[in-house]
Amino acid sequence: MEATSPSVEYSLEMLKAEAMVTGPVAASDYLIVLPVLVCFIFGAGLLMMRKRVSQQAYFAIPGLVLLFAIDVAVLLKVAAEGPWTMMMGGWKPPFGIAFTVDMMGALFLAVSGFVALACGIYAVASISSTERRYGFFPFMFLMMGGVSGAFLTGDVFNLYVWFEVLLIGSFGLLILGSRHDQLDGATKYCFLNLVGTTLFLIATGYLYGVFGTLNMADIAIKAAAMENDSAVYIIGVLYLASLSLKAAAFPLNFWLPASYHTPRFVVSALFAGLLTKVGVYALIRLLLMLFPAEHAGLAPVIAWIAGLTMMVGALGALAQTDIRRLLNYMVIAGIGTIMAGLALPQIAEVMVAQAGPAGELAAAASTAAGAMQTGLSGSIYYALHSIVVMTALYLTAGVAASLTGSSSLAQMGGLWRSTPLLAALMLVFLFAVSGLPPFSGFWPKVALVRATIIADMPWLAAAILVSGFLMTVASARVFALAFWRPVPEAVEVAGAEGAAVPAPHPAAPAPGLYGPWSLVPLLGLVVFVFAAGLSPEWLARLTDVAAAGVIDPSAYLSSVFGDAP
Amino acid sequence: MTLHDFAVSFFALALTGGLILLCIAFLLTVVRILLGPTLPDRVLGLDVLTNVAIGFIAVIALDSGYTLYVDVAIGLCLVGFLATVAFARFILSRGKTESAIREARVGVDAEAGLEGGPRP
Amino acid sequence: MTMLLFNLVLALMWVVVSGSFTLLNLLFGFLLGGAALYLIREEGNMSYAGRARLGFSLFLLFLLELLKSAWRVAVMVLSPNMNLKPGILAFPLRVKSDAEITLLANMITLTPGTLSIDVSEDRSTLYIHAFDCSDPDAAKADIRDGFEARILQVFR
Amino acid sequence: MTGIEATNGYIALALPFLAAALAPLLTRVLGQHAAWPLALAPAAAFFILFGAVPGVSAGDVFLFGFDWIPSFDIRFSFRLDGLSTVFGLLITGIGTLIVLYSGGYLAGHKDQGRFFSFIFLFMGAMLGLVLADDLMTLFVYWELTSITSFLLIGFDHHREAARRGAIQALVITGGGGLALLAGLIIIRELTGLASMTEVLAAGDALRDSALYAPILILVLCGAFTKSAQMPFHVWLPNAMEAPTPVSAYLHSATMVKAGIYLLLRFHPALGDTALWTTILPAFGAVTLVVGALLALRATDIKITLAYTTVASLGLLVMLIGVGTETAIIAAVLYLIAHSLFKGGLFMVAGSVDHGAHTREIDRLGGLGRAMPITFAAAMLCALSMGGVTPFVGFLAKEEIYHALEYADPYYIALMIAAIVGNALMFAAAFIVALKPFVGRMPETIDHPHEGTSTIWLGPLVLGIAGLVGAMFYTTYHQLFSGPMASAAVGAPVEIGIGWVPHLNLAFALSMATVALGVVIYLLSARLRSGIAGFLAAVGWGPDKGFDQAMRGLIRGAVRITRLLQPGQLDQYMAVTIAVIIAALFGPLIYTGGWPAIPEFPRLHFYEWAVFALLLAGILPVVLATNRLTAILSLGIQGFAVALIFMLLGAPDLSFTQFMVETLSVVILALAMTRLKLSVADHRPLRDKIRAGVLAIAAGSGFGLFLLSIAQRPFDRTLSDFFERYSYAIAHGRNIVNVILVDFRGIDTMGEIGVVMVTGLAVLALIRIRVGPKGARYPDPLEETP
Amino acid sequence: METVLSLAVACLFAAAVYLLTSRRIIRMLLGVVLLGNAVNLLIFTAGRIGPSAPPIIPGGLSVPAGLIANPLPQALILTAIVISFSFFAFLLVLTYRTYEDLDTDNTDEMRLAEPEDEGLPPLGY
Amino acid sequence: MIDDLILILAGLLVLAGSAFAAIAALGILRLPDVYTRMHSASKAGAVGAGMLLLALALTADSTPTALRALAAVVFILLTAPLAAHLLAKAAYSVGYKLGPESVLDEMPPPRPTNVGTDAPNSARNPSPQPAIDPS
Amino acid sequence: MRTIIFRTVAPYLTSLMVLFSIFVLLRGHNEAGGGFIGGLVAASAFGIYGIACGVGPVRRAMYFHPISIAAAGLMLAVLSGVASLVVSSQFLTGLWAFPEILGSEVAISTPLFFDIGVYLVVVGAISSIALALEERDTD
Ligand code: NA
Ligand code: NA
Repeated sequence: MEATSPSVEYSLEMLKAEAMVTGPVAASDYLIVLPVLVCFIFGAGLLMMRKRVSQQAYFAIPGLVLLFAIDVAVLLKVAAEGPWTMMMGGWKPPFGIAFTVDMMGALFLAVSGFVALACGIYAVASISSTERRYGFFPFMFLMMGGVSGAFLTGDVFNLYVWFEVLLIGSFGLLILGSRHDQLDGATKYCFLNLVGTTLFLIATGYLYGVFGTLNMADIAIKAAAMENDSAVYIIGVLYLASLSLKAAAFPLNFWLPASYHTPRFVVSALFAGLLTKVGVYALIRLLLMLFPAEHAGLAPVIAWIAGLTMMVGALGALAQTDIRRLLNYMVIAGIGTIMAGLALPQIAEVMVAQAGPAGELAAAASTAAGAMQTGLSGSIYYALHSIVVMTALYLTAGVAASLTGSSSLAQMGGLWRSTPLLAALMLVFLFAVSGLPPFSGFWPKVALVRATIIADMPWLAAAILVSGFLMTVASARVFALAFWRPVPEAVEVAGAEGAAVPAPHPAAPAPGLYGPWSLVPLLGLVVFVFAAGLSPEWLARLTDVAAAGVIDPSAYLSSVFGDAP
Repeated sequence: MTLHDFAVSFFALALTGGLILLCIAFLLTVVRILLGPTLPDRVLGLDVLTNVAIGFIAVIALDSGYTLYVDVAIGLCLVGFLATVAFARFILSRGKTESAIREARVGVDAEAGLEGGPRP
Repeated sequence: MTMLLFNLVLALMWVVVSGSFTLLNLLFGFLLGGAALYLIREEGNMSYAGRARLGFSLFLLFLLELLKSAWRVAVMVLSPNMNLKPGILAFPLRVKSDAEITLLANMITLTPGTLSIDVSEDRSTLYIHAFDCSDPDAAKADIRDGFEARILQVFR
Repeated sequence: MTGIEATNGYIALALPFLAAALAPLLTRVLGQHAAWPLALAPAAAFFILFGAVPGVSAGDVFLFGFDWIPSFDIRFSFRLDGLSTVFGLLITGIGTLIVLYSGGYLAGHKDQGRFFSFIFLFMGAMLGLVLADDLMTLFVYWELTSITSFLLIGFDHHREAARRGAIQALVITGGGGLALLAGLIIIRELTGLASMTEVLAAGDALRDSALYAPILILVLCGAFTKSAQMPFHVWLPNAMEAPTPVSAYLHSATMVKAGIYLLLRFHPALGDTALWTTILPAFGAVTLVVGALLALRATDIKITLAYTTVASLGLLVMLIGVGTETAIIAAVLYLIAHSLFKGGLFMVAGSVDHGAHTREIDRLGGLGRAMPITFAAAMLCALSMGGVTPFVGFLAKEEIYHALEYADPYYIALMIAAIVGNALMFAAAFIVALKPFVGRMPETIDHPHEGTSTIWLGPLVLGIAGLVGAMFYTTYHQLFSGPMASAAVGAPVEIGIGWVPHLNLAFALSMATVALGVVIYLLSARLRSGIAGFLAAVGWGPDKGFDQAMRGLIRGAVRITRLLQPGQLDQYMAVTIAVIIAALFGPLIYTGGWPAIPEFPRLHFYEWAVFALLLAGILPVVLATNRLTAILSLGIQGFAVALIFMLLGAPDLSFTQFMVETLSVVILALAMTRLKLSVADHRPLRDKIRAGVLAIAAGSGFGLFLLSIAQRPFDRTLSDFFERYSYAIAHGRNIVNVILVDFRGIDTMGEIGVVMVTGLAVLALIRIRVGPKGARYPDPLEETP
Repeated sequence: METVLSLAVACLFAAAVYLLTSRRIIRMLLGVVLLGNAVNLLIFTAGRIGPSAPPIIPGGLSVPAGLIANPLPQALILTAIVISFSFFAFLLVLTYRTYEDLDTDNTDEMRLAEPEDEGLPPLGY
Repeated sequence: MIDDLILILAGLLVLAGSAFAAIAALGILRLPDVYTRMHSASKAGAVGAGMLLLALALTADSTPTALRALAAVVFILLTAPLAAHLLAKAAYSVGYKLGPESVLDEMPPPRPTNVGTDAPNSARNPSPQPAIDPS
Repeated sequence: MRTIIFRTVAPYLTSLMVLFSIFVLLRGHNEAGGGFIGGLVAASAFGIYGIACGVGPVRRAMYFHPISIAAAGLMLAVLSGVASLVVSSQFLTGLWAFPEILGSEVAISTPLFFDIGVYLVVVGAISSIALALEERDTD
């Protein structure tokens, strides 16, 4: 250890003025790192007290409440003041790592905090003491740290790091319990996701090789100056591939149906809500915001991905016997719907190209921009909705499975009679996930259909509607079979072929989950579903701002570089 | 030629010679690792490879003048030892030689220890 | 007491290795050494004096034998037809303490043509692999009169 | 409307929902008598709407609403004109009676409160649907009716038939709804028309648009599914699984009329084109005749009524399709009449079921004495349905024949359909309303009895309404049918038709219809077996088709899903890699970003040697059949990489790489200590070829792109910055370390988070075991002091 | 140097892919290690190979004496190495446990999460 | 002058060390069985690396670096015999045979250890090479 | 591994290696090394100790559960970043103090604590893995 001291105070100050962000930082600016810090501190703290299993919840739940409160505070601050940036370590951009939060990030952040809280409360009753001892809450906090970091960071490599944090956290949650099907599912999940994340890192490596920088705002500026560069295009495609995998978009969606039904319900719920959406978030952030020109070229590809993903998800949902596996596919269908909104910006180019001379050009461009914005806003809205609803569905299904001792549609039943409240909640969530009004999934779907029609992609609009239709069918079947139908006595086997009757799913939580620990979070989630369905304006306005911030990132950029970059 | 010149050029020559010898050493150890035939043979090969790498680092440090590479060498000493210990432990706990495993394989077929020896 | 001394040795090594010869650094090294030794507090059973001598008098012997040994190996490996008569000797031990046995075994390993394989459970026999087992009794005698004797001298 | 009136409008819209919320509570407290206070809600809504009638009949249009989702340009807005107001009156008026009827009908049912809730929700949805102005507001209510009818049809959920009916209704009407949504959105985005008011004001805008045909077809999909046109009608009879009040409500006044409402609503904007006058009458006529025949075939009086509803809807669609002023007037008259008599008849059927405990027509008879009031109500409704004067049904039928009396093959065909359909419906009406009450009472019927006042009140009121409406036809036309028809035509119309028959062609046709109807009534038993025989011979129908379609859909979905999700990791991985390869080469080929051919590299011999070492490590890892060779070779290539790092000036990296690589090999070997891996570990040649192709493609793709990037100029600003300030500000000489702990410290923070979680996850993996094995590995924490 | 490194990266990627597409998890694990190395070398090369002086500021100076190797990729790789090592350790133990419990290292035989003999979902209502 | 001599000495050490390293490598390639190869690895290998580190210590630009190089040498010398011992012990107790040219084995045959869980006893080598003369 | 020779040497080897690891940690800011490498060295040391003397002594030697050590390290790293809140600067801003202790100037800084946190995390997590695996092996 070498003792060093600055020889001349004054020159050090000068250097600091050159290299560092000067001026004091308001305590409220710290909000931007607090989500990550709270997760890490609580995660580490809970790990240090992991022996005291029974007391963990008393720390974990307040921690999650705090996290959610901070997330909401971030959202409010962004709504009031616009995007803001904190430079980690005080180094000037683009040299240090920037944490930049804009409306899109803040929205995702707040909703993720919301579902995490719901899952945390739910977990109190559904997670055994062994699983708590082996780190349920720390895993969850670290995963949430990764999720929050991903939503907040303004640095591509740092985004990779947060991806890894959330991924390893999810690994931990996934294997907790070590049942055999869990191990199998985890194997597939882990290897495939590892490949996906590695691809992200590869793309980032290339990106660094091209731009020499990792700061998103810096990249956005540099990329705008070098349009039609083949390397940038390839990097964009690589990001698309890797994030499609993260988002479980077709044809890289295998890992999700192979694994999401194997851990505890509450874990599935958390995953279903958050993990894929982080991929979508990153896709929007990287492809749409940083490489708009490249994205425009890729939009047709994304449209195909979106359409096929929706179909695969909806058909997959119809094909399942087990309610959890059915929900797996609903997650995928939701991702497809979200991606539909990312397939739009191409028309800016197309329409400008097709539009006639001068006068029409501006009008066409503004229509196109309108479609982009509507579509993207719809996508973000839908993503938020999907986070909440998918979480809610898994949680509700968890209670249902614990009451009936099975998660197989062939064996569940009688819940509408025995637990009408639960059944009603399930019904609301099922209709919401199918995109029926007046629930949260409807408005973004309308926005997406509108945008695709403006963009002259009727087949994509049709895909959205048809997948919604298939989801409605699947939902109605779930409800009729698992909730309306009386408990099958000697499980009547449906169909001439004679469906196999699987044994009760061992992951089904013990009976007795139906109580305040499960209903309180469900009621909280249903409030969102109604609020975003009946009175969607508050959210629509926010997602509109979020979409506008992606399409025209000048506010984002100036929050990083100051007004004159 | 002054002593200094001689020293410098001899040193440079020694470095080149040393590097050549070390490269040969790399090659030979790799051959042993690949040939086996037994697990201890391979482990031994890895042990020698570690030593050769330590030497290589030292020579490169001398060649480039970045003597701080010695730290890398120290690290390699540590893990090299660890590796050998761990493999010895592995051999011990596996409790079988390759030929034993092959014999068992003839009888039982499906199950055996971590496979051994080179294939015919 | 033993530990204190070893701790001091560690502190000195710290100062040497970290290259900062200040009182503070020595103190720091002592603290760190103490901490590192605390980790292995269950194992301290060597005698104080033994270690002191072990540290200084046998080390050179080691080096010398090692060089000879390496040379012998080199010559053998480079000789066109290696005339080997290898085998394993059972060497009855006179030294008894852990430290002595360990030292002897390691020295034997580093001496020409021999390599310690194991100590029997009852600590009475050291099994040695030797390049030249044409006359096992002579080989054993060499060891008994050479290294083992010297170790016994140093330690007792 | 002024502010107060808008408030009233909102109140009317909200009342059903309020009642829905209160229903369970009230029912718990008051039991079946809760119907009375609850009925006040629709009644109040009725009177509020009635307050608008004078203005509306004078041609006023009341609009109210607010910006609902300004971000999406969506309003929550409503329009009270002739069409919507009269519809609203029917919904709330009949709704009031239905609520009362339900009170008696489901008396003592343990879920009566829930039932009330659902029916009020449905009522609210229906009311909103007809009053909505903004297209999206309309659609929201539209889908709400689908959802609530799903709940209502599935109310007796313990029966599979009820569940099937519910799903069928949801699937068909929900599917149509999505088409409608598409249509509405196209209208919205194509023409910018956001509300009904704008659509109606836009004249020919939609008819002239390039997308007229798609719009029309999409809207028709919505309307036809909801209004049960062939072949989408199947859900309607199956919806009879719902309790009778639901049937009465859904199939008289409301849900099924939603499609008719939509057609009438859009008629001024979309109608009177060749497409319109072809599609609608065609579907309508077929539906009319087939529906009526099926009605005759049914033995369950509720089913009979359901099919007559189908037939009536066909008639309405046909008339709207014809689209002349008279035809629209006829449609409107028939619509109102139908709402009254069909609602009444359904309630009668329920009463009969309630009193005689069966709905099978063959087992019914002679109930007239025991249930006189019901009988009277039934006759009132049946006469109206049969088109006998002086009932509103007569006015409708006269006007229908007026509308079709043109000597033109088109009209003649429709006329024949109308006559046949009407005659069949006439017969059906009396089968339901007359047959159970007259003749000999079968012995199976035990103690038939009149229901409570709530039960007979509804049909009676509706029957009398049908009579009163015709008697005071001027007022009737002025207040109700006139404004409604005007709105549907798009221009003020006068309706003159009265209950006094005039001797003209229409009357003659009416008489012929009645005569034919009587004949059919008398021959009904024979006809029934005839139709049944025919259907049995065909052996297939859309209803069966629905099941087949559902099964086919599920089977197809299973097949596709199994194909796409085979459950094998190697296939998943291969596809993933293939996608990555495509992602590399696609744009590389597309944009031509190939690297320039590099010159031969000049390296020191020992650098070559290290690269050779790398290769010597990689090859056996890939090719060795012996796993241990592979693992140790892994160590070799790891050492080589570490040496490369060292040669290129990265001591920290080299250091870490050595440690990590060795540790990897070590723990790999340690963990494999216990694995009794199967010996037969060869890769089939096909696998090898597949893997080899993927490997070469992926490797060359990554390598080429890397080379092309490395050939570009590089911006070293970041590193220059780090070099400059690493020591000066961050007090560190090892720039890499300063980057790790200071410049990019938060990366490292995340990274150690990963490391920590890994430790924990491994612990969890190793310690938690399922089954008895777990007992062998107690938690070490118990042992630690 | 970049050319050779690109070639090395290509070889590492090819080997990694070859192993990752195997049915044997152990092989896949080896592939994961190779993949990690490939990526590390890739990032290193993407940061360009300049002078081979280590990025350490000599004592007495406050900035490097001459040109030095690009430190940023090194830091990034260090982070990546640590992470990929962690993942490797996790996957290894996962494999080990999987093998213990499922008695196979062949992914084709691991059909618990997605069983092969699944029947059709209920076709009724 | 002294520096030059030190440089020459370092050069010699480099040559000798590299040669020892190469010989160690050659040794493990040429020698007949694992036990004889261990001699080569533990002696020549350790000495080779040690000499090269010594050369580094001689020419290092700072004392701490030189001392660290020496520390590395000490560490190697400390661990090399240990490593050889552990490997030899493990190999022998598991039953790896001496090479056919061996003339003596006074060590008792390895008893089945319980470490390797389910190694069937039949699969173990009951005794070392029968060809050995048990003098 | 039950061998007198190894068991005799291993403890001292371990403490030497731990010492070296701390050295690597502390001087990483100026020369090759740092928290991660230091942590790996220390974890290797505990690994050797564990192989030589069994898992029990290692666990007792570490006193705290390794995972708790890792958690404490993470906590330390995070808190050393939060320290900058106190002086109203951006998160993770390095704070330096150069107090004079016993005549020599010592650099104490938040990056140092951060690196110590890294060290502890690595030691804890890797040892935990190694011990868990080793425990399974020896039963
Ligand atoms: Na790091
Ligand atoms: Na470092």
